[in-house]
Amino acid sequence: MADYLPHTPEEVATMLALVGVDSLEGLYAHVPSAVRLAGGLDLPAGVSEPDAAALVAGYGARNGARASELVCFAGAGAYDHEVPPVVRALAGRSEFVTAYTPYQPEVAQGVLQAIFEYQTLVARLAGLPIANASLYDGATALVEALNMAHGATGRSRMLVSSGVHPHWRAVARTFAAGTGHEVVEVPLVGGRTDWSGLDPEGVAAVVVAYPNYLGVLEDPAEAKALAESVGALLVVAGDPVAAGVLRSAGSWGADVFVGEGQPFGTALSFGGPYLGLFACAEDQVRRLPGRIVGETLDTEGRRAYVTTLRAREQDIRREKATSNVCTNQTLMAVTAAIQLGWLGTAGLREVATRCAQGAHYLFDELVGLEGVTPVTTEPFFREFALRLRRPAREVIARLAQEGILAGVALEALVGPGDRSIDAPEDVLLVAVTERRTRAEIDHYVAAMRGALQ
Amino acid sequence: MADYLPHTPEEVATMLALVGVDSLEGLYAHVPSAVRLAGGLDLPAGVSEPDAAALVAGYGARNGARASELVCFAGAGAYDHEVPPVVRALAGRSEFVTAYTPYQPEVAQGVLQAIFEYQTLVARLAGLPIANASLYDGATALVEALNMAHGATGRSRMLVSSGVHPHWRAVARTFAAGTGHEVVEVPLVGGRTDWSGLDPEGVAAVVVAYPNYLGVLEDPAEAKALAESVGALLVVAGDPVAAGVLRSAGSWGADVFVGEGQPFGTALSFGGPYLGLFACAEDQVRRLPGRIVGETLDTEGRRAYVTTLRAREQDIRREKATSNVCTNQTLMAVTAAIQLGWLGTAGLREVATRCAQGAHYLFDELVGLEGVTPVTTEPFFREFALRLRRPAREVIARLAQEGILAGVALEALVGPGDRSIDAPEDVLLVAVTERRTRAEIDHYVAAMRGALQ
Amino acid sequence: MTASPAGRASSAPLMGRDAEPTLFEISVPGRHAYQLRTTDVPARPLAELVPTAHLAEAPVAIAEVSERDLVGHVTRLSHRQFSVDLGMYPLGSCTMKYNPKFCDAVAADPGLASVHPAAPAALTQGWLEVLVDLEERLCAITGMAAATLQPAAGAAGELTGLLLMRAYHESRGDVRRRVIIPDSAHGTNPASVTLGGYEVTTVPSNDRGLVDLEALRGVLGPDVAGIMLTNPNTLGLFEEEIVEIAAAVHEVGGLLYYDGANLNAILGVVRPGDMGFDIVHMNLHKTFATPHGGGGPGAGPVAVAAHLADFLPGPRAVREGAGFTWATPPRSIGRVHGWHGNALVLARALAYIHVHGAEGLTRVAQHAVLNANWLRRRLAAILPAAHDRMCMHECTLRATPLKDAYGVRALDVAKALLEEGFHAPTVYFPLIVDEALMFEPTETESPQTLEALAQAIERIAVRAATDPEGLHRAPQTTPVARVDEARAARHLVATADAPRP
Amino acid sequence: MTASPAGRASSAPLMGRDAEPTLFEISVPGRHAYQLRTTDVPARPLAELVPTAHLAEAPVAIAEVSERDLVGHVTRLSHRQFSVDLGMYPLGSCTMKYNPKFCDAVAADPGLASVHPAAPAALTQGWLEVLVDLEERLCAITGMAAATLQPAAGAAGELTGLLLMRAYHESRGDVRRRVIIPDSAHGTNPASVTLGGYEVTTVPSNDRGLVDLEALRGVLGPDVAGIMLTNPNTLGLFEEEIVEIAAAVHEVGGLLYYDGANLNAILGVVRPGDMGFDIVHMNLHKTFATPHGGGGPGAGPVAVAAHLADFLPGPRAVREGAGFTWATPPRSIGRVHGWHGNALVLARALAYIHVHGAEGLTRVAQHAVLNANWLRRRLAAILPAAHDRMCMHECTLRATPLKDAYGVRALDVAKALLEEGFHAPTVYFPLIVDEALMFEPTETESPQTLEALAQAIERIAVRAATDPEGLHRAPQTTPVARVDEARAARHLVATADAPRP
Ligand SMILES: Cc1ncc(COP(=O)(O)O)c(C=O)c1O
Ligand SMILES: Cc1ncc(COP(=O)(O)O)c(C=O)c1O
Repeated sequence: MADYLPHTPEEVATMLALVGVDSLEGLYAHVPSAVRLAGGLDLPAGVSEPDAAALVAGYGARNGARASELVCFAGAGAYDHEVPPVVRALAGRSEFVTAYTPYQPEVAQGVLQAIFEYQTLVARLAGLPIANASLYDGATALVEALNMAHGATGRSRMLVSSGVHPHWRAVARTFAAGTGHEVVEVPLVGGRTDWSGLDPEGVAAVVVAYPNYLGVLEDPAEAKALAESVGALLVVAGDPVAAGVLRSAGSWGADVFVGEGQPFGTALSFGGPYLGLFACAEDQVRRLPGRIVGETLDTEGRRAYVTTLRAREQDIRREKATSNVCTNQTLMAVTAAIQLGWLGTAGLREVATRCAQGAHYLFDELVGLEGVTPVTTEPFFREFALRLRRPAREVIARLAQEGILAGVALEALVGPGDRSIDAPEDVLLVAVTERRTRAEIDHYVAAMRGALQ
Repeated sequence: MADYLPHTPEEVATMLALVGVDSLEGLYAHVPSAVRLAGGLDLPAGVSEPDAAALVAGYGARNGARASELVCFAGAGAYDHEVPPVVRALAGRSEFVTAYTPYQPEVAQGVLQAIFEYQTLVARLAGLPIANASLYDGATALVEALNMAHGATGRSRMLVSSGVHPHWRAVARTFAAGTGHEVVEVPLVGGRTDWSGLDPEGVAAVVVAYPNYLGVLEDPAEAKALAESVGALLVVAGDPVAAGVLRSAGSWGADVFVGEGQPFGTALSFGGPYLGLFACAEDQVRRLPGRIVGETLDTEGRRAYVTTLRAREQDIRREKATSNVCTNQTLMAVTAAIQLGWLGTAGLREVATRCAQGAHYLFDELVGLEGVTPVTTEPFFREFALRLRRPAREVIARLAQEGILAGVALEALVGPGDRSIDAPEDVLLVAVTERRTRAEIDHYVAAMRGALQ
Repeated sequence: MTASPAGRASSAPLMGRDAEPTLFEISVPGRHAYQLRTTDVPARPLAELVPTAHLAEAPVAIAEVSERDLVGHVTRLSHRQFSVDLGMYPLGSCTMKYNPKFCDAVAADPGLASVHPAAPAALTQGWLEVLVDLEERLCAITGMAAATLQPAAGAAGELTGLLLMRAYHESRGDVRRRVIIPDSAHGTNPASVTLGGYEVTTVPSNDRGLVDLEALRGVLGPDVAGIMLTNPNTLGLFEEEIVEIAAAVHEVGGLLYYDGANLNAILGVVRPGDMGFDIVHMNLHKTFATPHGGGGPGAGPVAVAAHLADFLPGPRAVREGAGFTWATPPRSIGRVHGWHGNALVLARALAYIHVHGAEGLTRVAQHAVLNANWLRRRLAAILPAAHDRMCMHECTLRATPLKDAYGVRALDVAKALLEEGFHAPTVYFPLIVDEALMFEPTETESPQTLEALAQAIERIAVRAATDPEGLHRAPQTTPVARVDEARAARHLVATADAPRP
Repeated sequence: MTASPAGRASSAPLMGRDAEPTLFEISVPGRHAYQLRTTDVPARPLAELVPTAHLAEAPVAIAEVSERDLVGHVTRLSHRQFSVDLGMYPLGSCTMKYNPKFCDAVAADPGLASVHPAAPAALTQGWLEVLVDLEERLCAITGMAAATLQPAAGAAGELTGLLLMRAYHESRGDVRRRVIIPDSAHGTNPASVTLGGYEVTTVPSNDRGLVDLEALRGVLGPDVAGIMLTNPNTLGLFEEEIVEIAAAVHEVGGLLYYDGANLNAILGVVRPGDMGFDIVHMNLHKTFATPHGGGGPGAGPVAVAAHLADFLPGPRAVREGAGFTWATPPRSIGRVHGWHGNALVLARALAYIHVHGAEGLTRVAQHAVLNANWLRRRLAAILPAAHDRMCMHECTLRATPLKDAYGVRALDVAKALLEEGFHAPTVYFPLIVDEALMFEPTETESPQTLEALAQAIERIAVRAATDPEGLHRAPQTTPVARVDEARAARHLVATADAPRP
């Protein structure tokens, strides 16, 4: 058994004496014996760190899909981007890692300023003036956006494009059970949202993904017009890497931007911890969920940062808070700020461009193969969906044997009857990042040819 | 091509203007053109970090002898000890890694105090009052000890047991060409130094290894008697892990302790950077090589640390310095202090004990095999030498196929005619650390049985 | 050359007390740090690939800095930040224990960290095993039947739990309206109740700092969906009538929700399931030593009794033969996270449990409680406990004597502690205690550190008598002095681009 | 409970300015942090394995601390330490450039770091390739024929070079006695000469700060084994008569040794081999960006012209067919390191060269020279250059105007710079310059940082005029104020166990 306790037996005895009990068990004497656990926890005995390391290595070894082993063409909201040693080293500094929420700003300027820089970057990417200090992930950021729209409009009907990531829509549905929101999933037709024939009455939010989860660049102007027609908020769910070169959510008239910040310095991590990006228009700031850092001064006139507008938050407003979020994903936000600093203006543009170049190169090669048809002819950015003549699941298994993670089988992503796609079993979603080389892509094409034979 | 330069072209132009030249090349106008390089360096073009990472991974992949792949029973002065994540994290903090030598103590108390703690620990292990701030490695620490003995006695004859690591003796011979020392290598007989029949006249130092490089625990008292008889210094070259439980060098009467500090937190690293340990008696302090940190006060009476007795050093004494060493191995010294702090009194004892237990268990098993004879019947600590009925080299190659680095072939370690061992081709040097499990040892024995069949 | 210099260290507390420029202030057009691999992918212009109507006129301005300047900037920011690794953090309700570096290594293991979340189960058996192993252990620790690992933090766990409550009642055709919460509860509890579609009914604490059982009985009724409790509660006191409470709530058909933020106090000693709770969330970032990261990431798994297992979010990793697969419970409330939860945090927690085992976890709880009680006793003369009897892993003290005598408030004590080399305790929480200072020392702090903390508070008490004004101005030794929070709220400046007041 | 508390952060400059207790002061008998793997090796008592005469009566007392306390202690120490990552380090002669984190990752790669140095060549082909690749590149950079990678630092390289010189002469039956060194040389040069068994003959610098060629000719003779030069020299000036110097030395049969500490100035522009040098050492921890580690590890490879290759230390990694093997040169002087040199430092340097390539290295040198010259010009009004003309990568300035006018010395300027957020330059070196302040900005510092440094010096000049006393007391904003060095030397306290004065 190992632990990290400092106490020696003598110290325990001395301390117990002051406390006035004579054993460690005695500290629990007032706990009703009826509920006390007899016989201890039913867990294996503790082992030393090196022994535990061997156990952990065993788990890792049983994962065949490490990006270090399979060349990754899977996306669907989680991307294999370059994370350089310098970003890992900086974001891993223990002052950031082992700090609590910056409750005492005088000794928390490091985290506070890093969040302030993160907020600035997210706001710029969104083309909106305000960003918060992070939310759990893209999916829950969407939920918060719906809640904000409810607060802003007093309405409960949410028009959500089926081009929004299926998991995000699922999460929105889950939480709607509590908030009572009516989540209307607007179908995709030919890969883009068919907003026609909808009754916009009583709508709080119109949500469009840009690009959508099939990779398609929809026209957010349509969604904007719809939202505007009834005074609903426009929520754009965006790929933050694409945001480096695409027109910003704000420029399309969005009131809220939400996104998944994983591409900015966070490893694939089997899906978490990730980073919920959230930015909004000025007039929504009092409804902002989560923490926000503001610039101010200290008593000696020095610039200082502090969490602000606290009156929105649950620890003050309690049941009337804009959100229940407390612990969020600060370390990922700090990481994103550092990664973006590393990329800089030119680097982000370059990464976004290379993603698009790689995706289009691969797309052009694949659609030349027999047994492959594009799901849509709409323009796409860095990800695309293909219909294959064999089940996508099987193709993925085949290509894994050649060292390739071929993409995401749509069948695994969407629930039954999803209004974004028909016969999802045949559909493969493929993403390309700036890390994919031409040789890797060519290998992919050759392997796919083999798999479809 | 990649680099880490900040300068934009505009900035370069502005700066050149102040300097008064009109191109970067112009900065070198005063360099005689006869010696200027035309056509640039004959090197491949630069590549980005991720491309370079691929090259580096290639080198690593071409090493079959990673301790992560082969279970390591090799020692000979470099040992596979546990280095826990906590020590790696702390020693890797960039304040230690990217600091210079603590020339400005007011902003270098971190490194200075860590060295002070290191000196304390080395002195305690040596059983001597003074230790320096580190030397390059064990071998060069021995050279410095000989130089110290020369300074102390004015004599040049060095009696060095052949039980001292063959590489260390080789290094001592190399540097003796400059200092003019006569290095007399005293033979081993049956694994221990035969001090008999030596003329101790004019001897400056008597050097004994404890345990010696074959693992044998020699009797330093013999060497001490010899040294004392002529007023020579006794230098003990010790295994610092064994020093955790053995009688200290100081208690055997040593004037100087030298050792290789790699076992304290430094990875095997293909032999470097390692850490030269050096401790000595009080009366030798003015002859100490390298840096030493002393405790003092600042002008406000606070405890502070500073490099001291600088007048011994090359930057002040120049050709009369006690040594030419300047940059040493501070980061390894800091690492050793942290690793020892992690081990603590009980941990070091436990590690040393487990090494001895593992080595004796393996020894007992192996000498039961046909085709294996011990080189000596002397007591040993954590390492031992065996004579095999096949060339050690071949046995190592065979066991590597079974995932085991069987040890070090003596033939590769000693030069021809070495006075420590006969027919070194047949001899395998085997070391066991606290990391070796019984299962690994049993596997070793089985593999050895197979290899000798 | 108008940008701020990024090689100057005067903002590092080692050197001075200047402000650190922002990333944007050190930016110089044309600089960059990034380096990408050579791909040889045909470099077609973006405008050929994407309709130009979609392209921004100019790329988003990020900041343009050299790698060296980025490193300097971020390293200096780190020196402006307190953390567990620098010293004691006795923040009540936060369980700021030492975070083993070993678990950092686990989370960095590429065998775990570089796996795509949508990779098929056949290729991610190790990860599914991590999830199953952790779920089983968390159930053993809490005494529950099954768990979801999806919630990303405690509050997310709460809301998940409330949705489970709702689904359970609805599955029985039972429409309920209210959830009961003690007045001492953490703010996330009422906020989650609202988001769960319930109304909050607050039940007062009695003079022992515990749920007033009679008052509780008074507000119970058939429209009560359940009660949310922490036990020990946020005062650090054990709800001794928990058996009676559970019976009363169950009697009206309500469920008991356990807010596991304080689980560190009772590991291996009492299990929520044995106390009668139906739903439990855990804060892995408290009890299981995940570092807090300046405010996340955490993880808030929710474990439930058998009658609620069918409603859990999905998909869940489950055993299948000798291997593992994904399965969604038959009446699942749905997903509560975009993927599988904060997976690397989950792996850390599992590693922590592996190291401790049953006995180690119990010792953790015992020593956390020992430290808190010792501190309570040691400080009694200066900061009396709100309820002076055995506490659990934290103790809620009051600065009222200092306030009454010298006008020195809890906030002043907290700020003065910063000058003494300690992070402040939690202040003004729980709300029901006047001038509350909530200390949670955690089990990893030594008796020497506790004693030093006590002596620091003694010195502050002396200062309160002799120099109360000085205490109002504390801290002075920190990189910035007391921060003007009102100004920040009055004129929100949330980005570097915002207009300044 | 007598030990010092280890959870208190008052020694971290973020919180206060207390002293940090030592590891020994926070030690408490019975505590520990270590955890070892389970081995199941029979645990026989040590006394059964080793004769008791060899066993110590008590184990050596190390310190007994918890992991948490160890982490706190070391992290706080790190906050008391300046470093490149915190800010500019314009230490002349030290080349404190930014150290790419990428190279840290290279050195941590287990494929390299976990290899035993005595593993046979067949199992370490990758490492041998690293060594060969690096040797070839270093030869290309210096214009030499072959190199040894064994020396662990610059001084070790120097001594190795001198032994090569000796072996070369001796191989020709040529006994020589003296080595010539300019008066501006770094202290390691004369110290190495002595250890190489030679006598030092100092040659003065002329009023241009260069080797006085006539004086050199005057001391040359058949007993001169060689000359050690840095070029640029330690004043930062290029020895413009190097061709003549080389001819003169070679004429008497001497060899030219190049101290490569200043190689950063000339990468890709001039090669020592082309200047006529026979032996060159390089400081990989300067030019090739290995971080200094607070004073090492470094690496000091020595490259030689063809006629000296046979004398190089061995064994050396060499190509053999498509692979690599070890070979010792036929007339090798022997080993100069216990194994193969500071291998991981060598790997870092190779990675650094891979990234830069030919063109990148040239740009490094050019921008290093640009920065130094800009700074020289920018500061001319306050700190005049010792030799006011084009310098190379560093410039030697003088505080004499401040001293003459206000009694403010170079040391005061250096200490005041610490308060301004900059590490001090090198002071009082080279010895031949009065009140020397040697600035080496390196190429990785930005113009903005240089300008900020200049402005800081301007402020110090103003303070010199108005408050010279204040400057004598600088620094005040650092964790400790000016340190009493004399006291440290008077009463040596080199360990925690030493008696205090
Ligand atoms: C008692 C209590 N409940 C709930 C929470 C919420 O947990 P989280 O911050 O992980 O959302 C906290 C966190 O501070 C807490 O202390
Ligand atoms: C000019 C010069 N020569 C030699 C050296 C010695 O190098 P090292 O410290 O690596 O031994 C230095 C180091 O400061 C130097 O500046």
